Amino acid sequence: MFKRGIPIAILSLTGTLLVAAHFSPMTQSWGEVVLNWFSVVAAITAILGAGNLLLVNLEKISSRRPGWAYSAITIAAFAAMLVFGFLKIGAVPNPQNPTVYFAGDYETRESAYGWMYEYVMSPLTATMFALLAFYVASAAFRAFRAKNIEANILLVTAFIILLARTYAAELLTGWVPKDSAFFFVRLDAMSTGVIEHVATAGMRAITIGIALGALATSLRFMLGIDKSYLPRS
Amino acid sequence: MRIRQAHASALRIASLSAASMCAAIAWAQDAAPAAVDGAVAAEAAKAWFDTGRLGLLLAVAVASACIIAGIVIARLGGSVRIRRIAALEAIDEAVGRATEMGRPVLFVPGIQDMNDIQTVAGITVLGRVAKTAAEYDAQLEVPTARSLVMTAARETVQSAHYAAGRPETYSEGRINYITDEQFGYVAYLSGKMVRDKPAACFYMGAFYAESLVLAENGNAIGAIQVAGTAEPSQLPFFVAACDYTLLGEEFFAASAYLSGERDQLGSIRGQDIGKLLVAASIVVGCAMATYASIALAFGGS
Amino acid sequence: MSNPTTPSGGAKGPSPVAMIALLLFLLAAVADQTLFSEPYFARKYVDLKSNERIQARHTGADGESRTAWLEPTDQKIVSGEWKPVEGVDPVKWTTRPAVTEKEYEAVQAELAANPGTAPTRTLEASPIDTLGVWVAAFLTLAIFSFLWRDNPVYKVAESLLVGVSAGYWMVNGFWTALVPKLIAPLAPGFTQSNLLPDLQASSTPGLDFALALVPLTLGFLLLWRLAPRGGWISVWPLAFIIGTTAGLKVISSVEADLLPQSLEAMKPLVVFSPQADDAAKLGFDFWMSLSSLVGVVGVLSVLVYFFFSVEHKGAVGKTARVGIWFLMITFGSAFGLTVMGRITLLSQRFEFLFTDWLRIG
Amino acid sequence: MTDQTPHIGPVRRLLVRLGDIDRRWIYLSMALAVAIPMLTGLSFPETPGKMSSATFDAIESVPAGAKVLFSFDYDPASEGELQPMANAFVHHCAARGHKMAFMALWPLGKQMAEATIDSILLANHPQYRYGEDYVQLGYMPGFETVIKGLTTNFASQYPLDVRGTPIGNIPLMSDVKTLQDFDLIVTVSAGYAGAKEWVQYAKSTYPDAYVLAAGSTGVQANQLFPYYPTQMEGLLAAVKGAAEYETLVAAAYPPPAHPERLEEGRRRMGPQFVAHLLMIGLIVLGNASMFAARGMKGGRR
Repeated sequence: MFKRGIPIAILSLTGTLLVAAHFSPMTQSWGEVVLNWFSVVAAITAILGAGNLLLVNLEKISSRRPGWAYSAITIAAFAAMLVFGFLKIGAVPNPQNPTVYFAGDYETRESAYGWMYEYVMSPLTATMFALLAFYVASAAFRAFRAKNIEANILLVTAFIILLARTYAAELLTGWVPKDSAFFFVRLDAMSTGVIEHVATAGMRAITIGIALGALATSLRFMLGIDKSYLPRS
Repeated sequence: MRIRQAHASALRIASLSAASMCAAIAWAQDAAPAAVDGAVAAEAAKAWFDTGRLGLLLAVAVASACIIAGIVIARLGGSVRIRRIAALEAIDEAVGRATEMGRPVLFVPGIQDMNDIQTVAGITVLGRVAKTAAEYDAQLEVPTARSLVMTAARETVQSAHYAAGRPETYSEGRINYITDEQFGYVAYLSGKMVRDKPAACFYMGAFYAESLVLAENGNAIGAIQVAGTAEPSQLPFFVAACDYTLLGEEFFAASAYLSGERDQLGSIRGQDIGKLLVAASIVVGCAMATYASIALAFGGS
Repeated sequence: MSNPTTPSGGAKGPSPVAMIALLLFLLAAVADQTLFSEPYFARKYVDLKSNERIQARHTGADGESRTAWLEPTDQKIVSGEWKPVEGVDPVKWTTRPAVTEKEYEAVQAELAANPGTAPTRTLEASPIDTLGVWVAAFLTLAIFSFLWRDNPVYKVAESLLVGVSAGYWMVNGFWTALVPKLIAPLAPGFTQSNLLPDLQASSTPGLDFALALVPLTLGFLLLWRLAPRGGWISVWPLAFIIGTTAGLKVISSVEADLLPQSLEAMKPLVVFSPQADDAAKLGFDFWMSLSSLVGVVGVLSVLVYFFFSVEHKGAVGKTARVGIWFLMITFGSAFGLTVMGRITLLSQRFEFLFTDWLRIG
Repeated sequence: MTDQTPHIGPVRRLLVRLGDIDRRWIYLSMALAVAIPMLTGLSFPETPGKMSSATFDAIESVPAGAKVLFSFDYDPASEGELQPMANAFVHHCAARGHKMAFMALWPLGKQMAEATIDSILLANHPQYRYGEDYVQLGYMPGFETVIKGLTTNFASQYPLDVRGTPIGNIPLMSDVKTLQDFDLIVTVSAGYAGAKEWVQYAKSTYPDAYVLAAGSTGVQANQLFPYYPTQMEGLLAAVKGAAEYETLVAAAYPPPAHPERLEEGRRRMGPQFVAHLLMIGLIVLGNASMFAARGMKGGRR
């Protein structure tokens, strides 16, 4: 009952309330309250995550498992961010209330937290993301093979888009007049045509399918049919 | 016989709902401008029902009715046969191969929280992967980007171990939260893949840019890769770089398919009824629009 | 030891060589800043801006007195409408927005041209920001080194990123959600005097308090997961989260995707549009008609591909095949567009290395 | 085995061997393809396309001095593509005298907004006053629930601005009760939550209340095309869209200071050109190598 009954009840009740809140102005404010709760619970999940992160890494350090020194770096970085952020070290005072220390803005570039963000976190995430340019190149070489008709279609489309989205389009087909009967030979016209008419049709059908899939999944949860998230009774 | 009956009733429901869908669409178009009108909205603030949204309510009701009809038909004993989904059949093969090679299995449930339906579907697929892994005694690792997903994954994997009759092999420590930050998580995963060399990698959930980082690293270490996502922008990369991919809606269907429960399989049928209905209304809509276009061109001149 | 079946390469802890290299690198950065007069590499400049606030009081016509912190040059103080409060010290602080090297040189040149005049802006090289650029450059290269192969420098960057980002999200969630939405209704007085001085008193403090207990309880149940026993209770908040999502999704999937996308797919298959030479005349528009036809065929065939209760055989199979072709075109175009984005990301990182760090761009 | 290999020409042999090339050579070629044009300053003129012009017109369509809500739904990882768009959007709106509120659905979006305010808004339009002409609301966790909340009660999601002032006390925001009090919404978006959610939860519910313009990464653009132009009046796709829009904005409203900050998008098109050619070359080479090797295998069998 506590393990399965109550969670299903909570789920169905919250879901139904939010559906009702969309149609009935009377219950609209209840919906707002639920959404507020949601953001609080979502913020508390960060504490759970941090707790688990600490447990795992401290265990690694204390048992001197291989690579424990890296765990120490993780913990030190984590602790530094918490100290900088919670204590608002170096934060600029709030202009309207300069005497209330914790009213200051901790994220400006004057604060320690802001420095960590600007020079540690931001370059690391952006570079991690930039690795994709390399992976995209190796995938192009390795995976995009014209094995069958389907793969050929994909490749030709990709070629058109790749060429049309740079100055190459102008160089290759720029000489075809825009208002001639053969305007569709122009790469930019082809690319727009493919994107706006063909790819959009495919995307539209995918979107409709996904909408139905999402609706069905939501209903399965609200009706208590899908219980995969629940523990064993 | 029974199957044919179910089909007939499904068709009846479909045609009935097609009619109401058309009505709903007409309503939605008529009613929408009224809802925006400031005065009307303010007046409606205390009402128990926002009449401006009646059309939407109807549409939601019809769409939900399709799904529920599918479930009801399944309960009444209608067929719940589903077409072959190759990527699903690959799960057992991939886990089996990892066991043979004595290497771990990696399951990545995407980078979104439990508030994304895809993550939820991914966790359902995890249930099946975990059960197979427990049966084969393969080592399954699930690093997550959200602590709630970790919570859900632990429950699911533990249940799977019970279901496989191997509760003693369940270890919570293999399912861990890493960080919420997308690329922090990816940096960790890339490193982990290169170091641990999992033989099978599953990517099931909401994926964004990391799809290709994972798929390329997985390929470099020679893992069997099975992916599933409803994020259309990432599908081309998974399709190209992984061995099997659940495309969009297939992914949602997969979670129901794997459960093997009649109710859930029925809901997939319900989705099909919904699609039939949508297709029917598109055909009707196109016919009407074409007629209107021709009438305007020839009647007008 | 760990699982013998997973030989993890280089799981020995950071190599001393890498650590020493890192140290030397940072030392070089500081040396560049302090020892060499001519900076060839990164040097960041900031504009020192001083701020001051004094507490002032204003007594209105109704005799009600209000205080506020204002700039000494504020019009309200200059006009005498607001009077500085006696015995309260002014508060001063400095902000340091970044400026480009060009701006710095322009100000220096101006100073050199007019010696003796007081500078309008105080621009100076900032050691802490210069160090920052070096750290950022080092970390950028550390991540790129993964392309060569997994190595201790990458592992350091990876561990750092995991720790910093986990801390970042936690601090962010605390100040943006927990303080205004949980702590404020639970302890309005404390929040008002210490955390959010501008918080307005609620008209229903009792109700707010009671309502805030719900997410607090759910959060507590969630954290129970960290306890050695009874972690299953965390499915209660989990059910709440999934319920919220499911409720929102039921509406949004129909309202935003299903209905409008189906409507958009309904197009006239024969399109007539005004003629170029005579706008009053309607003529058959070949391209528009083709576009509608392609659009409708595409949507319908892909929908058929997604039918699960029918095997892909016969007519259904053929239509599904056409659906796959449409899907492939969609994927091809997605691929092309994505490549574009990925390359931009790389250009941006290179711009940082070349321009901000090496100064060769 | 090698002694059974039929005689093959040197070109074909090379192609076959190319198939097993170390991926690091490919990585290096990509690095050079981006770095060399960047260092040599390769650049091309831009001709604005249909969508970029539509986006420009969408912002022009709102009367001067209107209220604009900017949502910065991206982080530094997507800065390369999106920052040029954000710069051009903010400069365009400021040149039209619009009042701007900045918010973020991504935690790091707040910093991105902060940087844009400093480097574009205040640097080019020093007459903008905080609280009267622009306001920074900061990040709010909750994804689409935030948008949904904004449509019913703005202050329920943003009771305070980043300086801790209740929004009721801010002149710019004092008469904003719901999202519908804004005339234009501009989202610069890298994924979830972002442009798609703004369509789903704001534009679909109140289609006539505001104009919606979005700047999107290339990846996400494919998902957004179906919404343009009915559910989204303006859409910029990838750095190409940014470069085109920049051209339009800079021509209509030349920035008084720092014109180089409105050239970032165009500057990035040079490396783009070379890298795209490299990509095509790689795909062709990869396929050539596959066909060369396939013939050989056939001979062995």
